[in-house]
Amino acid sequence: MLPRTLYIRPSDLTKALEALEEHGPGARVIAGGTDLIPSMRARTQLPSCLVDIQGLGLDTITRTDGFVRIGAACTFSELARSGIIREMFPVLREAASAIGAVQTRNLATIGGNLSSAVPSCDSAPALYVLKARLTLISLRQQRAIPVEEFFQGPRRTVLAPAEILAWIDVPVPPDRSGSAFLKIGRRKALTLAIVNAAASVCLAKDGSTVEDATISLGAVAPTPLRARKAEALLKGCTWSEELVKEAAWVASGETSPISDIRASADYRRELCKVLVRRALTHAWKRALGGDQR
Amino acid sequence: MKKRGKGIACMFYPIGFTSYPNPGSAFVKVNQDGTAVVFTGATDMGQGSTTVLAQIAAEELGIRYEHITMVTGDTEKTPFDLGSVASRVTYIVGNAVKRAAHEAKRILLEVAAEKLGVSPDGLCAGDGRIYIKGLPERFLEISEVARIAQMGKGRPPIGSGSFNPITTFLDPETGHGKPYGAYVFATQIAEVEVDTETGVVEVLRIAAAHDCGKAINPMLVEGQVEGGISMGVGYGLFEEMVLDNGVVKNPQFTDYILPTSLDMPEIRVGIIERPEPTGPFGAKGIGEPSLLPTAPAIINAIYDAVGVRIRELPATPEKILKALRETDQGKA
Amino acid sequence: MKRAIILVVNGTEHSVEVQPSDLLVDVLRDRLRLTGTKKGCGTGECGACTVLLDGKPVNSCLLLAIRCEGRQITTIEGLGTPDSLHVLQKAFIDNGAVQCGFCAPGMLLSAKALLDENPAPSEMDIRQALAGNICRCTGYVKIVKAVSSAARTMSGAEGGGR
Amino acid sequence: MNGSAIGVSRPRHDAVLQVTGRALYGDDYERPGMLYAKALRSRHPHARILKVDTSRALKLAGVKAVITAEDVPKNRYGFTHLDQPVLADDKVRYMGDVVAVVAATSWDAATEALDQIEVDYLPLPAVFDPVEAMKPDAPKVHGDSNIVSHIKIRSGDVTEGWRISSEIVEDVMRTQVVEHCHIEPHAALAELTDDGTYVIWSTVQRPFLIASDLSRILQYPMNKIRVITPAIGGGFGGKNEITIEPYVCLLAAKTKRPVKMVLSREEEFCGTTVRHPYIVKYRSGVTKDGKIVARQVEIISDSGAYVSWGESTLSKASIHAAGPYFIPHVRIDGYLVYTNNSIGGAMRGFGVPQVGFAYECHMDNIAAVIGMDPLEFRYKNLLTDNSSLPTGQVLEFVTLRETVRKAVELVGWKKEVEWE
Repeated sequence: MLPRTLYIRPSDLTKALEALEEHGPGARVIAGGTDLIPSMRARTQLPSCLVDIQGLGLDTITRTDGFVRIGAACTFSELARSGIIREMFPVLREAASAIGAVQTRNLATIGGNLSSAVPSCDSAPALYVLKARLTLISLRQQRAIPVEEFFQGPRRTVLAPAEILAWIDVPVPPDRSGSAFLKIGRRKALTLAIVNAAASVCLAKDGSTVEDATISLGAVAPTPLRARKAEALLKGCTWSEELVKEAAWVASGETSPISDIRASADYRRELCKVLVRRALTHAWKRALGGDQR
Repeated sequence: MKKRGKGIACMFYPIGFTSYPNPGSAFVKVNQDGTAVVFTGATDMGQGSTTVLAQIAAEELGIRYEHITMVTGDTEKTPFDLGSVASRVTYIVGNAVKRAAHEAKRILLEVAAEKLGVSPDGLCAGDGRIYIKGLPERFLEISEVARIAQMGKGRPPIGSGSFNPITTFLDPETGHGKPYGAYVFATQIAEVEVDTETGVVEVLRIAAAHDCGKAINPMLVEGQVEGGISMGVGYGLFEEMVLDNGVVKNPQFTDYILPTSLDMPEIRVGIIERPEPTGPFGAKGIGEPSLLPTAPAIINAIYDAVGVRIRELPATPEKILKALRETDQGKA
Repeated sequence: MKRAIILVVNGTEHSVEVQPSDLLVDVLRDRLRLTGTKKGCGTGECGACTVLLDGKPVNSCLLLAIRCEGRQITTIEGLGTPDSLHVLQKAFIDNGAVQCGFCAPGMLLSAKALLDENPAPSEMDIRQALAGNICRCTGYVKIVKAVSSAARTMSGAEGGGR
Repeated sequence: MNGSAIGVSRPRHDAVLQVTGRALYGDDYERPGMLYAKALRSRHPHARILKVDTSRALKLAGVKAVITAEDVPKNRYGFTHLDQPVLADDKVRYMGDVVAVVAATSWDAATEALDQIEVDYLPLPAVFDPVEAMKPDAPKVHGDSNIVSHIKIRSGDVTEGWRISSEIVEDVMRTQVVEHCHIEPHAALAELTDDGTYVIWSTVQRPFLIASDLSRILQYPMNKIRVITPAIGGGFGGKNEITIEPYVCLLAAKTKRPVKMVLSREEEFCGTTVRHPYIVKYRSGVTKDGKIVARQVEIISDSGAYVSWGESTLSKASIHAAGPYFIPHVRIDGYLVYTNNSIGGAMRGFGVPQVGFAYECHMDNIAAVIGMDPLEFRYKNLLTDNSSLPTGQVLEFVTLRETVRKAVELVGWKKEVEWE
C-alpha cells in the first residue's frame, strides 16, 4: 500500500532526463527501489512521479583505458559477480557483498546506494579509497566530481533536481597497491553498518615505504568521510604495526559519530580504531601481493 | 585477538499450566474400512503437535499412521482444548487422544474377541490388525473388525477422552503446592569466540541435551530444540525492543535483530529418554524448554572466554567491549 | 492511473490492470490469487515474499508490479505441485525443514536460485544464500541440511531436478 | 513392535501443502464482499480520552463503518484480571491501545480513514520504569497502586541459611523486552452467517479461549461463535490471547459483510504483547564444600499497561527462580508492576527464560567466588530423583545429571570431568 504516484519508463537517458525536468521536484529516479519503496511505504518520501532508469544501458561494467566505468544502475549482485571487479577492485567486491542479503543485492544498485546518501552506505568508503569519480547528468550539463564531493549530509547530495547519477569511473590502481573493506553490523547479514571502513595502501618500490594511503569510514559522521590526517601520517613512512595503530587512532579522532539505537558514539570510535587498523593491514598485504590488489 | 570459551547452563521446566486445570480432550472414530479420524481442539502453529497426536492415535489404535486423519483447530467441530501453550500438547492432549483411541479400540477388541474366541484382554492391535497376544499369526484385519462392529454388531467404534494433570494452587503465603504434573530437564553447553577488540561474539557450537520423556517423533523434537536455540541466541545476543517513553524505537526488522542463517552455530542435539509414567507412551514436552539454557550458556561462555560478566541482556558487542575495558582498567 | 500490463508468472501470461504504486507481492496475492508468496514485514527484511525475477531471488514487497512487465516471475506455485514435487520440496519435507511453514516458500525459492547457479554448494554457500530469509522456528539446521541433500540428489540423478 | 508409530521421525502431516505454497494462512483467506479493517492506536502513552469523533472518517468513499468503545457490549478482558479494554474508553494506557477501528472496501481506504478520526486527549503523567512505578507517589496506571501482585515462595529459613553459609554471593540481572516475531503477522477474518453464527478464521494458538472471550465481549452464545484456526505462521505465545478478533466480529455485525484485519509488522511490535522485562536480584549462600544452602530472589516484572498473562507468568518464574538445584532455605518474592509500557504477555518460556538467565549466570558467579569449576558446582547441587522444590513438590524422576553428561559427551568440557 504505497502512496499513489505516476510511473514513467523512458526508452533512453535523454527521455529520462526530460521526464524528470517535466515533472519537477516531486519526480524521483527509481533504480533498485530497495530504499525508495520502504521510504514511500513509511510516507517519508512521497514522489509525484517515478522515472525508471533500468534498461537505459546504465547497468554495465566496462573497462576503458586507465579506468573502469560502472553504470549507476548496476546491482550489487552484478558487481559482486563481475570478473573485472573481482580482479581489479576487491575492496568494492567486499563492500558489494556486505550489503543486505541476496534478495537486496539483486535489486539494489550502486547508484541508488550512493544517491540515498545514508551515512552507513557501504559502497561509499570503497569508492572513496578507489578515488572514484561520479558523472552527473542533466539536460543542461554533464559533470564529473570526486565521489567524496557527492554527499552533503544524511540523505542529502549535490544532485540537482532533474539530475541523474549516471555512472562511476574508477581509476585502475597503481602497481604495488591494495585495498580492503570491513564492516561491523549487528549480525552477519541483512544489517546496516555500525561502522564500515575501507583503506588502500600503495607502496613505494622498496616495498616498505607507504607512497600513498587512503582511509574512509562510514556511519561515523553525517556523510562517509576520508580520514585525511591519518592518511598524511602514513604517507612517506615505513610500514610498521605501530604506525598503522597510530594512524587508526588518528582516523578515529577525525570522526564525529552519533549515539543511536544501533550503537553509542564511543563504541563507534572504538570500532574505527580497530577497523581502520585491520583494513590498512589487509590492504597492505594485498599491496605486497602484487597483482592481488 | 579472538578468545574462545565454554559455558554451561541447566534448566528444569514444567509441562502444562501453572496450577489451573488445563484439560485437553479428543474424539476418535474408526471408519468401517479401518481408517480413523481424530478430533481435537489442539492447534498446530508449527511445532508439529498434530503430527505427534496422529502418531499417538495410530499407535494406540494399531492403525497405520497414514490411515489417521486429524481434525483440529475448529471450535465447532472439535472438543475443547486449552490451547497450544505451556508445552502441554504432547503430554496433555496426547493423553486425551490416547484415551479416546483406547475407548474406540476397546469396542474393536470386544468384537474381535468374539470372532477369535478369546477374551478382549488377550488381544492386541498393531499393524492394522487385531491379534492374539503372543500369537500374531492369529489375527483379524482392523478393517474387517471395524466393519463388523459398525454394520454387524451395530457398535460404531468411537471413543472420547480427556486428560487433566493433577495440580493444586499455591498457598498465597508460602507458595507451597503442586502446580504441575510433569517436569523436563536440560543442559546446554555453548562454545563461543569473542573478538576482544570489537566485542563481537561468534557462537561456534551448542550442545543441547534435553529430556522429553520419550521422543514420539525425534525429528520434530530436534526441530524444536534447534529452533529454541535460535530464539535463545537472539535473546542472548541480538534481540531487544527499545522503548523510549513508551514509544517503540525499533518497530521493524531493520533494528530488531533476529538471527539469520549465518548467525547460527553448529548445533548438536542429544535426546534423553526416561519415560514419564503419566505421559502418553512416556512422552512429556519440548516446545518452550529448548530455548531456556541457550542465553545463559552463551553468557557464561563469554565469561569463560574473556572474563567479563554481562548482567543485562542482550550481550551486545558494545556491552562486552565496555566490560572488557573496565576489567582492563581494574587490572591496571 | 491504472495501466494494463502482462505479467509472466510461472510461465503463464496474466493480463492485469495495475496502479504504478502496486507492489508485486500484492498483485500476486490479491489479483492472481497466488497466495503462496507471503508477507512478513513489508520492508524487504524477512524474505517471506521472495520470488524469482528472471531466476534471481528478490523481495516482491520491494518491487513495483509495473516494473516486472516482460520478465519471468517464478513463485512457489511454479516450483512444484503436490503431485510433482521439486527435489528441494521433497528434501524440505523429508528433513523436517518446515515448521510453521510461513518462510518456506521464500526459503525454497532462494534455495532454488542457489542450486541453479551452484549445483554443489558448501554449507557456507547455503547459509549465505539463505541469509535474506528469516526463519523464527527451525534454527535453520534442517533447512541447510535439506538444501544440501537436494543438491546431492540433483547432481546424483541428472534430470532429477526440474 | 514392527510398524510402531512411536519414535518415528514422520514429516509434518501438512508439509506437502506448506512447501508447495498451498497451505492457507490467515491472510490467505477471503470471502465475497469482504471489507478490510485498520486500527487507530493511541498517540500518547497515558491520556484521558475526552472525545472521539468519527464523522469525517465515515464520510470518506469506501468507508463502511467505524467502531469505538461504545460499540463493545462488554469492554474488558483478561485472564486473571479483567483490566484490558477491547477499545480504549476512559483512558489510553500505552501507545498500542486501540481507540477506533475502520472497515472499508480496501486497505487504502481504511488506512486513509484513520487520519480522519479525531480524538481529543488529555495527556496524563506516565510511568515507564517499574521501580519508579512501585513508589507511592508514582502516576497510577489503574486504581490506586501499580503493584498488581506479589508472589511469595518460602521454604526453610533463609536466616538460618545465611548463618551456615561460608560465602554469600549477590547479583542483579536485567532482561530486555522481546517480541515474538512470528513471521506471520496476526490475521483474522470474521463473517456473520445467515443463521447468526460468527465464523472467525484467526491465526491463534488457543481457539477455545478466543471463542469464550468473544462470547463474553460480544455477549453472544458460544454455540454461535465458531473459531477456526487456519495454518498458523508461528506463535511462540504471541497468538495466545484475543487481539483483533473482537474488531472483525463487531465490524462484521455492523456492516453485514465479512471483515478481515491483518496487523502490519509495526503493529506487531507496537500493539501486541511482549516478553516481560525483569529485574532479578539474587543472593545465595554456599558452604565451603560448594553446597548451596540458601537463596533469596526478588523479581520485578514490568507488566506494562495491563496484566494480560503477567501474573501467571510471574508465578511460573517465581516457582522456578531457585533453579534446578536442591536448596534447603529459599525465599522468593515476585512483584508485578503496571507501567505505561507495552504489555507483557505469554512468550515461549513464560517467565522462566528471564530467571533462567539470571540464576545460571549467578551460578557461574558463585562458582568463580568459591573457585570451583562451574560444571562441577552445578553437578553437586542439581536436583536428583525425589528432590523437593521450594513449592514442596517432590520430583520423582529427575534426569538433570544425565543431561549434563550428555551435553559434555556432545561437545566436551573445558577439562576432563570425573563424574561422581
